[in-house]
Amino acid sequence: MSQNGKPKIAFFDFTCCEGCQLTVIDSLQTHPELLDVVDIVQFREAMSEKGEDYLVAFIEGSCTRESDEERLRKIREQASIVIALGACAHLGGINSLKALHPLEDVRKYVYGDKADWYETYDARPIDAVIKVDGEIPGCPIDRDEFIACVKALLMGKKLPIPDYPVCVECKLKENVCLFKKGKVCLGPITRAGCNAICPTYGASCEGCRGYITNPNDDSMREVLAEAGLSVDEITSIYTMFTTYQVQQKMKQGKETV
Amino acid sequence: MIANKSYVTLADYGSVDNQLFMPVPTRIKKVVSLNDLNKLFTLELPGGMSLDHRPGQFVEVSIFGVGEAPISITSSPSRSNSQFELCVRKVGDLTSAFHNMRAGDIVGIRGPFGRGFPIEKFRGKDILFAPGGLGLPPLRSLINQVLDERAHFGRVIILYGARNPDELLFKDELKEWGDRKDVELLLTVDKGEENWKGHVGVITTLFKEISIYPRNTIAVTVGPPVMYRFVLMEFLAKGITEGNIYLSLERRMKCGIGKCGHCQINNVYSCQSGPVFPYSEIKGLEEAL
Amino acid sequence: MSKRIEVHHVTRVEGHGDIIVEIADGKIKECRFEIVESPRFFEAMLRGRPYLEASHITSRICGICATGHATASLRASEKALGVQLSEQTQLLRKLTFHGEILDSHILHVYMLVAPDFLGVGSVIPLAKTHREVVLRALRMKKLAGDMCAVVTGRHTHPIAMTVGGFTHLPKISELKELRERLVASRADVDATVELFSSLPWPEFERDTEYVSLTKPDEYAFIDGEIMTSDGVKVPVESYKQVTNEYMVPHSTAKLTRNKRQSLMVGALARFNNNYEQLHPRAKAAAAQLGMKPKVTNPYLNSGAQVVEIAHCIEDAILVIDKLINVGIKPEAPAAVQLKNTSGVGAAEVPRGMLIHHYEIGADGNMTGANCIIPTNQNVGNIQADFESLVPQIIDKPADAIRNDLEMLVRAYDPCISCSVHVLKIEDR
Amino acid sequence: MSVTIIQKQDFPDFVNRLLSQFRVSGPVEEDGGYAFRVIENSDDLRLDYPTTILPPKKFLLPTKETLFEFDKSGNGTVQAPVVEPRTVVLGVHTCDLHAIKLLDRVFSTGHIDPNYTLRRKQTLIVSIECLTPCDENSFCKSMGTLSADDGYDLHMTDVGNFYTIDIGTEVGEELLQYAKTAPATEENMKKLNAVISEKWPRFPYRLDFDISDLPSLLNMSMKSPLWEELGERCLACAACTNVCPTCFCFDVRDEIDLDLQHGQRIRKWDSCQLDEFATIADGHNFRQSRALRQRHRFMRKGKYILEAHDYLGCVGCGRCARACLVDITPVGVFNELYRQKEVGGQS
Ligand SMILES: Cc1cc2nc3c(=O)[nH]c(=O)nc-3n(C[C@H](O)[C@H](O)[C@H](O)COP(=O)(O)OP(=O)(O)OC[C@H]3O[C@@H](n4cnc5c(N)ncnc54)[C@H](O)[C@@H]3O)c2cc1C
Ligand code: SF4
Ligand code: SF4
Ligand code: SF4
Repeated sequence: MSQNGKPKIAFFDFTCCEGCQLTVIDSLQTHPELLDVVDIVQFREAMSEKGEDYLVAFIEGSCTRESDEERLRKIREQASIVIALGACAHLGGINSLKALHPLEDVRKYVYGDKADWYETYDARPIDAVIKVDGEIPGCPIDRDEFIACVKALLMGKKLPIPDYPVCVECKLKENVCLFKKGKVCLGPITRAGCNAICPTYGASCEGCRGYITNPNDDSMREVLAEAGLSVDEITSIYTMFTTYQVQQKMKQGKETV
Repeated sequence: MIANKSYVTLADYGSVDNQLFMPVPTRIKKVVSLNDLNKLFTLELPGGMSLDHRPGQFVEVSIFGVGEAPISITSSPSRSNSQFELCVRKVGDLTSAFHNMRAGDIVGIRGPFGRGFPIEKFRGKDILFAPGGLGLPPLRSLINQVLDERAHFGRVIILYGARNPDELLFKDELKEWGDRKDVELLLTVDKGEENWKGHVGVITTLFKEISIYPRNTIAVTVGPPVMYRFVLMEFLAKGITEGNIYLSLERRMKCGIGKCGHCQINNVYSCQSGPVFPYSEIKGLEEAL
Repeated sequence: MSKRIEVHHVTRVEGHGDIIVEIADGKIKECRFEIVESPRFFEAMLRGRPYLEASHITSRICGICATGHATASLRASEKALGVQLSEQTQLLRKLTFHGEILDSHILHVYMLVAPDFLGVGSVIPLAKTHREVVLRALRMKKLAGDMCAVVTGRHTHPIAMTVGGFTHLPKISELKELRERLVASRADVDATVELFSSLPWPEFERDTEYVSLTKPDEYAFIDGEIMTSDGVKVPVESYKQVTNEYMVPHSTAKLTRNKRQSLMVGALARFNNNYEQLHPRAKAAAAQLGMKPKVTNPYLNSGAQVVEIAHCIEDAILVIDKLINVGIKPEAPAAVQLKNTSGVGAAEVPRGMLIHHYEIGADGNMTGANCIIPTNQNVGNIQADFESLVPQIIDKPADAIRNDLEMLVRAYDPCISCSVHVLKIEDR
Repeated sequence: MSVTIIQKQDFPDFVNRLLSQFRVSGPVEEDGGYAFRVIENSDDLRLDYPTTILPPKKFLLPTKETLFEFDKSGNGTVQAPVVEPRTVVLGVHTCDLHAIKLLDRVFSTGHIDPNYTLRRKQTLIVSIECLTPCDENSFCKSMGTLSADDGYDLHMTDVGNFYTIDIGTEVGEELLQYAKTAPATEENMKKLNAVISEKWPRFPYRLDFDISDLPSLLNMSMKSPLWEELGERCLACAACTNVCPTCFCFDVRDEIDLDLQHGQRIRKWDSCQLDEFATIADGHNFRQSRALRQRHRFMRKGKYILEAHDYLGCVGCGRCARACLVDITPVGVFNELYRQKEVGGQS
């Protein structure tokens, strides 16, 4: 707590596009009063002041190199509550696509003979390195959901992240289902909370928010196959944001890709 | 009468109960911690309003901004009524927020809801109570009413089990009941502790310690879902008829008035028809136990 | 007299960069700007993915210029796949692009740059001392974001843009509402110009080679040819002639260079190269800011951004008028021809010229990719500015030097997370 | 009650005059589908629509609504919200009309639901006779909802150049003051009768048994192996219940402003197909498997709701069948249960 009684919060970024932090800034457009209820003590993207005493740490981005781990552990030590902000931190996200190729090959492709100048390993979600107390999913996060999460944190409640699929929100918006338009969609197994924004704008849900607790994976794959997708295409749609999870599952022998 | 494009409020329709979803602000008078997870709250309705509940009924407790949850009334109507007691176990958002409240704070109350125990049918009978764990608070209401009208009932037997000695609730009252000559109280814990000198074992192990006259016995149990099957078997084995066995079925609830669908057990809304049921009524329900 | 200035993770910029200057006995021993962002490897990740995913993947290069990356990405695929865009698609692309330029410039000048001048560490204290300024910035930014949202669903990681067109089209009523808000925002634009023309920009001049896209008929944002202030003009396909990307592992490495030791891209380069095509209201803004090409003070990159804010608001109104005039027609994305080919897409994103160069196999999967990011192109120029500026301010206290250098870096509005393949400048 | 007619050319004028007095909603086309929307202009209306994604139920039980507002400062006060203006819903199909009759019953049984009741009282329903099936998923004829005798304020039938209007209520009759009407002539009535009698054969029966046997069929089917099969296919996406005109389960939550003082208690649609629906705080889920949830859904449709409210819980609109990505449909399920019974496959 600050002297003024407002909880101190800090933002940190690792490997990511910083779009989620921008969304936080954007949330001020509709909720400028956010600044009246929390004390932001660190937010490198938007401010120079740095406070090392914070209660809640929002971490954006994946961990993609060993040298990030120490910094993460420091944050964990300081913060009472650590929240993964956005798909990169929550799932590994788009960064984990890298893991579909051998690491050496990836480095060589981009940096040629200078490949070993750059430290990197397969991207992983934050909770693969330190304990995380909550996750705000999405690529990027949803503005309103972020505000709702801040309120929940202020009240000591669980983060209000739904555990039902995107289809629920999509139906309530009365979108014509993409499958009826000859497209495909991961909405039936993806965790809602984005207000089905992708299907609403005519594009397939790509699963950026991760999956619901009990997705019917087999049935989903059959639906995709029936819609005309090849095995490779199904793999592709499943790996856009969740390569890390798919590979973890494979390691546990639960699934073949 | 076609009103113009004007806005209408509930007040324009006098006959509709527009208070149905609106909780009554109710002050917390006293908070007592029973153990790590359970607290006993004494509440008082405003303006001397009385709750008029039956044992076995519940209220919906609101904490604004957190939500609403069903909580059984643990005090007995035979004691004070504008004041009543709730025993709350801290398990989630609302119950945690409740635990953070102090005497003087306000919560919202709707209810009482549900059917409660048909105590008039119990008069003249022996009563066998078998609460498990957090099943005691809802049953305490009935037990105390029975004790308050002790002369109208036959034997009163209480078999109470909890996971460990710390989880036995209302220890003072247990002692009081245990000291009474007209109450047969048997306690057990699944796992003992150093200082525990009593019975160890699940609640069903207590049944062999008692003998009853089944035709004149009402059996009542409240506890976690897993317990019911076994306790029921004991009741039936003792020869108690299905219509004389009562239990309370906890379900998720969102309205308390038989609409939201969450508490439905097959075709029965447990918030309306229950949560207290005679076993004879639910034994045909696939989803009940 | 010795000083060492080290700024780790320069704040109020996108991504991670460090400044290191060491002065011993009045001489510069060390002076460098280095990028410490963890490398992203997007180009490698694109390989094997269906071409339709490319714009969704590459928008994740950068949260601020997501729409810019998506646009350059789509143009690369479209050129490779022989796609002809309808006029409606081009207009809608332009509209959402303007939204992004606005969003990014407003964020930059108000929230990242202005605090330097108003003597505070961030926009947060400003919200107390200059509430009206902050609310204006938020209001303008919301309008910019909504411009993107109406067309593509959201600004960060646009949804409805796809190869050949759109998967969702805005309603005329939505465009009309936007138009009204744009017209109303002129007052905010005027106030912005006024605010920034009153700021004391640091004095520092260094001429360099200004590089941007250019088009005969309009102030270029999407497509066009590459031109430089040193008289080069080449088609975008020949981008390598100008960008000359390479890696040299010593402290003054240059990242891109053409005629000179470094080059500059971004709002100031566009302003210098394409000034004539600015909307009259933008030119008026420039006059008020005291800017006329060729401007060689890099701090005034922020000034050029203010000029572009005025331009984009006006041009967006014109674009909307055209769309309303002909009406929005339902239209499926244009057809593609799959063959083994490559294509180069180019756009002027907020921070400068962006190139996506793709190879797409006959099966529709990506086989290769190269992305040239504006910030990469500018890093060499920032370094060159450092080398020229530090001797001029060498007598100032370390704090003041640090402040000047940080402000200089910030003026470039570097977007370091964009740096898909970071060029690390470091002594090894 | 006598029948009135409105010439089609006069209909837009009627709508536009209604628009000046009421909030008016009706079916409009959107992105190749149809939805009931509040309209601004009679041109938006598509009374010849096949079916909408969500039923008109949403005007009576909104997908999300405020039950009351609270203010925690001071002693804490609660205030019932102001509800929306009077609304005319145009073009309601008779299946949806039957569904509304059921909802009326549900929300007025036992505790009368104030919000539903208030909205219902403010809503005027102008239904329309269906002359061709919406598509191959409709099975209204099997469910007995292909026509309706009541439940509407006005009921229209498209008879070529004109609509005939049946007046259902006094309020409905008053609505007609905004329309240019004429009493139906004998000629008009003849045409109407012809249209109605021609329509019936166009609708197929799609259930293999009589609908009155459905409850007993379901009664015998609690342990059918079909439920497990459905559970394997079902995605638990809740599309089926979200589009259903007779589903009415809801969730109640609090929303609060950032000041943590003011907020609303809201209710929003919920679905028995979702994991959380019957899960309590300790994680115990009373309907853990998708199979049990599908069984619950169909039991409600064909049995539980009937037992509680005297109306079937399915009106044969076919929306759930259209929405389902794994082809779980009431017709398919009910016919399969019937087949299993016929071959004696019941335990
Ligand atoms: C008839 C009845 C009587 C009860 N009596 C008591 C009692 O005397 N003391 C006590 O501590 N608890 C009692 N419970 C359980 C209590 O309602 C839940 O523990 C409480 O709802 C959990 O809410 P939460 O917000 O803390 O947890 P969360 O997990 O955050 O719950 C979120 C919401 O889910 C619903 N929910 C979750 N669990 C339950 C549940 N078990 N029953 C119904 N709804 C649930 C509620 O609507 C709650 O608001 C009773 C439940 C029922 C049905
Ligand atoms: S478009 Fe996607 S999210 Fe929407 S209903 Fe269809 S499958 Fe579900
Ligand atoms: S629809 Fe899917 S991909 Fe789009 S934002 Fe939602 S979860 Fe992410
Ligand atoms: S169950 Fe299906 S067919 Fe029946 S009323 Fe509901 S949506 Fe319509």
